[in-house]
Amino acid sequence: MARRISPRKVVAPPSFIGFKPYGVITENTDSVELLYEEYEALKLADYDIMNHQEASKLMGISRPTFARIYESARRKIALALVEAREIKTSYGNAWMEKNWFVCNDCLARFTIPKNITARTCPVCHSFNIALLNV
Amino acid sequence: MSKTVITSSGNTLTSKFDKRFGRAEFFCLLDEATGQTSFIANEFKDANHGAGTKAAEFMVEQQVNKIISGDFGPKAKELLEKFDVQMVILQEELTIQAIVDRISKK
Amino acid sequence: MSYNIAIASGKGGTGKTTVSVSLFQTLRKELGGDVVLVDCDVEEPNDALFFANAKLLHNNEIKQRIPIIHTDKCTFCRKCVEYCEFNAVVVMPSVEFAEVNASLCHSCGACLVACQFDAITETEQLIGQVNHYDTGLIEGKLTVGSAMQTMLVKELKKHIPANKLLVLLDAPPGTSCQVVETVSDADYVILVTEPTPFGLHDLKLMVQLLREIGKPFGVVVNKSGLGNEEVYQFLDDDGIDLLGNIPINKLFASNYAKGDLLNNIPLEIASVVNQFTHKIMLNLGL
Amino acid sequence: MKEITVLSGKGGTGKTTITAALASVAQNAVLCDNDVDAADLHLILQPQVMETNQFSSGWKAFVSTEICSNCGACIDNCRFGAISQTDGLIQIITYKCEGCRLCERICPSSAIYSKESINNYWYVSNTRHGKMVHARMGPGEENSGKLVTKVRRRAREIAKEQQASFIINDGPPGIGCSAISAISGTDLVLLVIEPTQSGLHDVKRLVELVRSFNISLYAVLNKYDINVLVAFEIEAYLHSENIPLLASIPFDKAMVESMVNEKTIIEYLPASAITQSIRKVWEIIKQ
Repeated sequence: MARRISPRKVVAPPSFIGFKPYGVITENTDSVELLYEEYEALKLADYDIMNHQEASKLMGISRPTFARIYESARRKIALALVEAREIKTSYGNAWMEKNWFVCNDCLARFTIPKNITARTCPVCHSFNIALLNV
Repeated sequence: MSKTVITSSGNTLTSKFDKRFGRAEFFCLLDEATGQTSFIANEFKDANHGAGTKAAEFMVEQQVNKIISGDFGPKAKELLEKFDVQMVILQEELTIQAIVDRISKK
Repeated sequence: MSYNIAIASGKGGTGKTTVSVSLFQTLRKELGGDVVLVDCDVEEPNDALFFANAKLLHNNEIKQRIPIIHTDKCTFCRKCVEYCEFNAVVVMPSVEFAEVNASLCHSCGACLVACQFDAITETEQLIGQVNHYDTGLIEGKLTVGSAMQTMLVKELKKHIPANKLLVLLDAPPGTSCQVVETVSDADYVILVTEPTPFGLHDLKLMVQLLREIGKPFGVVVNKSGLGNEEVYQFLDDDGIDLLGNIPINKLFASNYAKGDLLNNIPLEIASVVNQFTHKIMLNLGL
Repeated sequence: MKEITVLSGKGGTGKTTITAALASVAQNAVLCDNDVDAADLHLILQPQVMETNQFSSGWKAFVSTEICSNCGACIDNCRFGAISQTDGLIQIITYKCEGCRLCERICPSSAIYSKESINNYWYVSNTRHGKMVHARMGPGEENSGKLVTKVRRRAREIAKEQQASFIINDGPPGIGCSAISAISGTDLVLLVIEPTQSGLHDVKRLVELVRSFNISLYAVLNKYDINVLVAFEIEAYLHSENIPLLASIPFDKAMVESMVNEKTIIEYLPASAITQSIRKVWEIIKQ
């Protein structure tokens, strides 16, 4: 089989659900929605200090696409800081493929519905699975 | 109790895995607990429209937990997601037996 | 009542748009605002690209009626499922789920008739839009992913002003149902072909279709000089009117490519267009 | 096995000519004409039909005038304007009938019945470049998406039987249901673009569609010299979308001459520059 275009791979989702500013009353301001891929782009470029070429390759997307995602991430963070807004993280939204996992052993791609707690491959039962996020 | 469906191109275990979902020839029903299998012909495979949706409807009605196929159309995906049916996509050319073996090997 | 001329071609890329647009331009000199061009190729409307300065006057959103099942009234009897020939209705009694899949729905209304519990009503869903330009161009544009081409063409035709003398309908390529919908109200059809085996093969399909639904038609051969002479033989044998011959011209093709067609029509082509414009007007008694 | 679909959005860009050329370069491929509305691939490949199948595209309503009471209930319920009453008699306008069968269900005297419309055929044939699956729709028929699915399914079966390495699909024009049917499940889409504003416009809509299926995209620019400026614009667009441009083929009358001679460009002019570009394209997409 030919390889399909890799989705925007996020190595690990952020380890938090959101950030909250303190010292201000934030009830009435809208939160900023930071997408997983934006978090990933920001992390790769500004935390892991990778160049865009490398980072885009890692996420399986083109350099211009990476640049766009990265730019959007920075703008969102700036907005959150300046306007003292909450940051909430979420999966990329426009895609059906969200919540898809891949088994690194048998290459099955699969969903894990909320009624299943086991984090294993439904075909070969491997624990070596990763989140595919677009 | 886990009810699994594998889309199949024929009605025996030696049949090839069918990568289509809505237009698969047969559905192989596998009880993962006992390893028992049975085959049902897909009555919607030649439907002019909406075979995927109809197949998804059938799966939910049959209380299937897991479906192994080659691809799912967007509408089928939406329905299966909504009713917590696990979708599994395999791209290999396999027989039904090979997939059953892989699942049974703990 | 306006006179409708549809411009169609079995094969794509034969120059249907070229003919429609240059015909429209020429006729406009004669008839002014009394002629409109309607781009019915709703999947890929391209006519507007040739009117760079055209201003969009207004547009209409075209909606399809989609049934909605109200689960509070629904008894999950599945009668609507049985009535729906398009498999668009999903009803799952075990989980009390009932929904209409809009992308499969043909808006035929059968499920409404089927339901005895008043559980189905209708709502509207966007399938495309109709754009009106100040140059007298009207185009239909399908929402990407929608499969309601034929319905959009039908709705598009309702938005053509009734007080025009002449309406030019630029049909989609092929011989499918949307093409039939486009030509079904035409009083005359101009078929555009090219003198190649592909062109001829698809022309024959179109001719068969038009004869079946009983429409008078004539043929314009575009890119003449390319390919072979077989198309002329066919027209001759079948007694079909040859309305005009547009010679192949690289400069013209290049202008077309730029979207700059109307200001630079080469003389030889202009004369052909004029010629068949007059032929048509004569046929119409204008 | 790898499935390749050639698409163009707009018609007349040279999609079929290029598909045929690829067919003559590819070894061990099954060919499949997905353009069921106006199938043309067979004109170059001159297939010998081995197998003919009928295809139903849905239902059409008919009236038994001797039973009909001319009550008009069907007219009131038909949303497609497919039923008329002339001289008091109910008539179905067949080409407007959508096949929903509502009239059949509501007719109080059961005077309406439906027949499957079977004016469509599909074939399996032998050609000099391997097996080919193709179809012919009756004019004015609907449902080409379903027929495309059928044709593709048969092509896959044959590819399996023969252990073919490739299926080459000549795709339908447009972005409608038949294009969707041709794209789904394919491994690679090759776009054939001509450098015209309409070519660019249509290809953008097509890219949008193919992207939603997450399939690798490659492009070939055909007749690139009819307008070099627009060709540049398209190159820039492809670059920004990260779609590799595999070849730019000049406008050449030889392309049409080869068609007239029922040959692919590869067979007609084996030593030409066009032949070489197409061979190069194949080397890349077959990977």
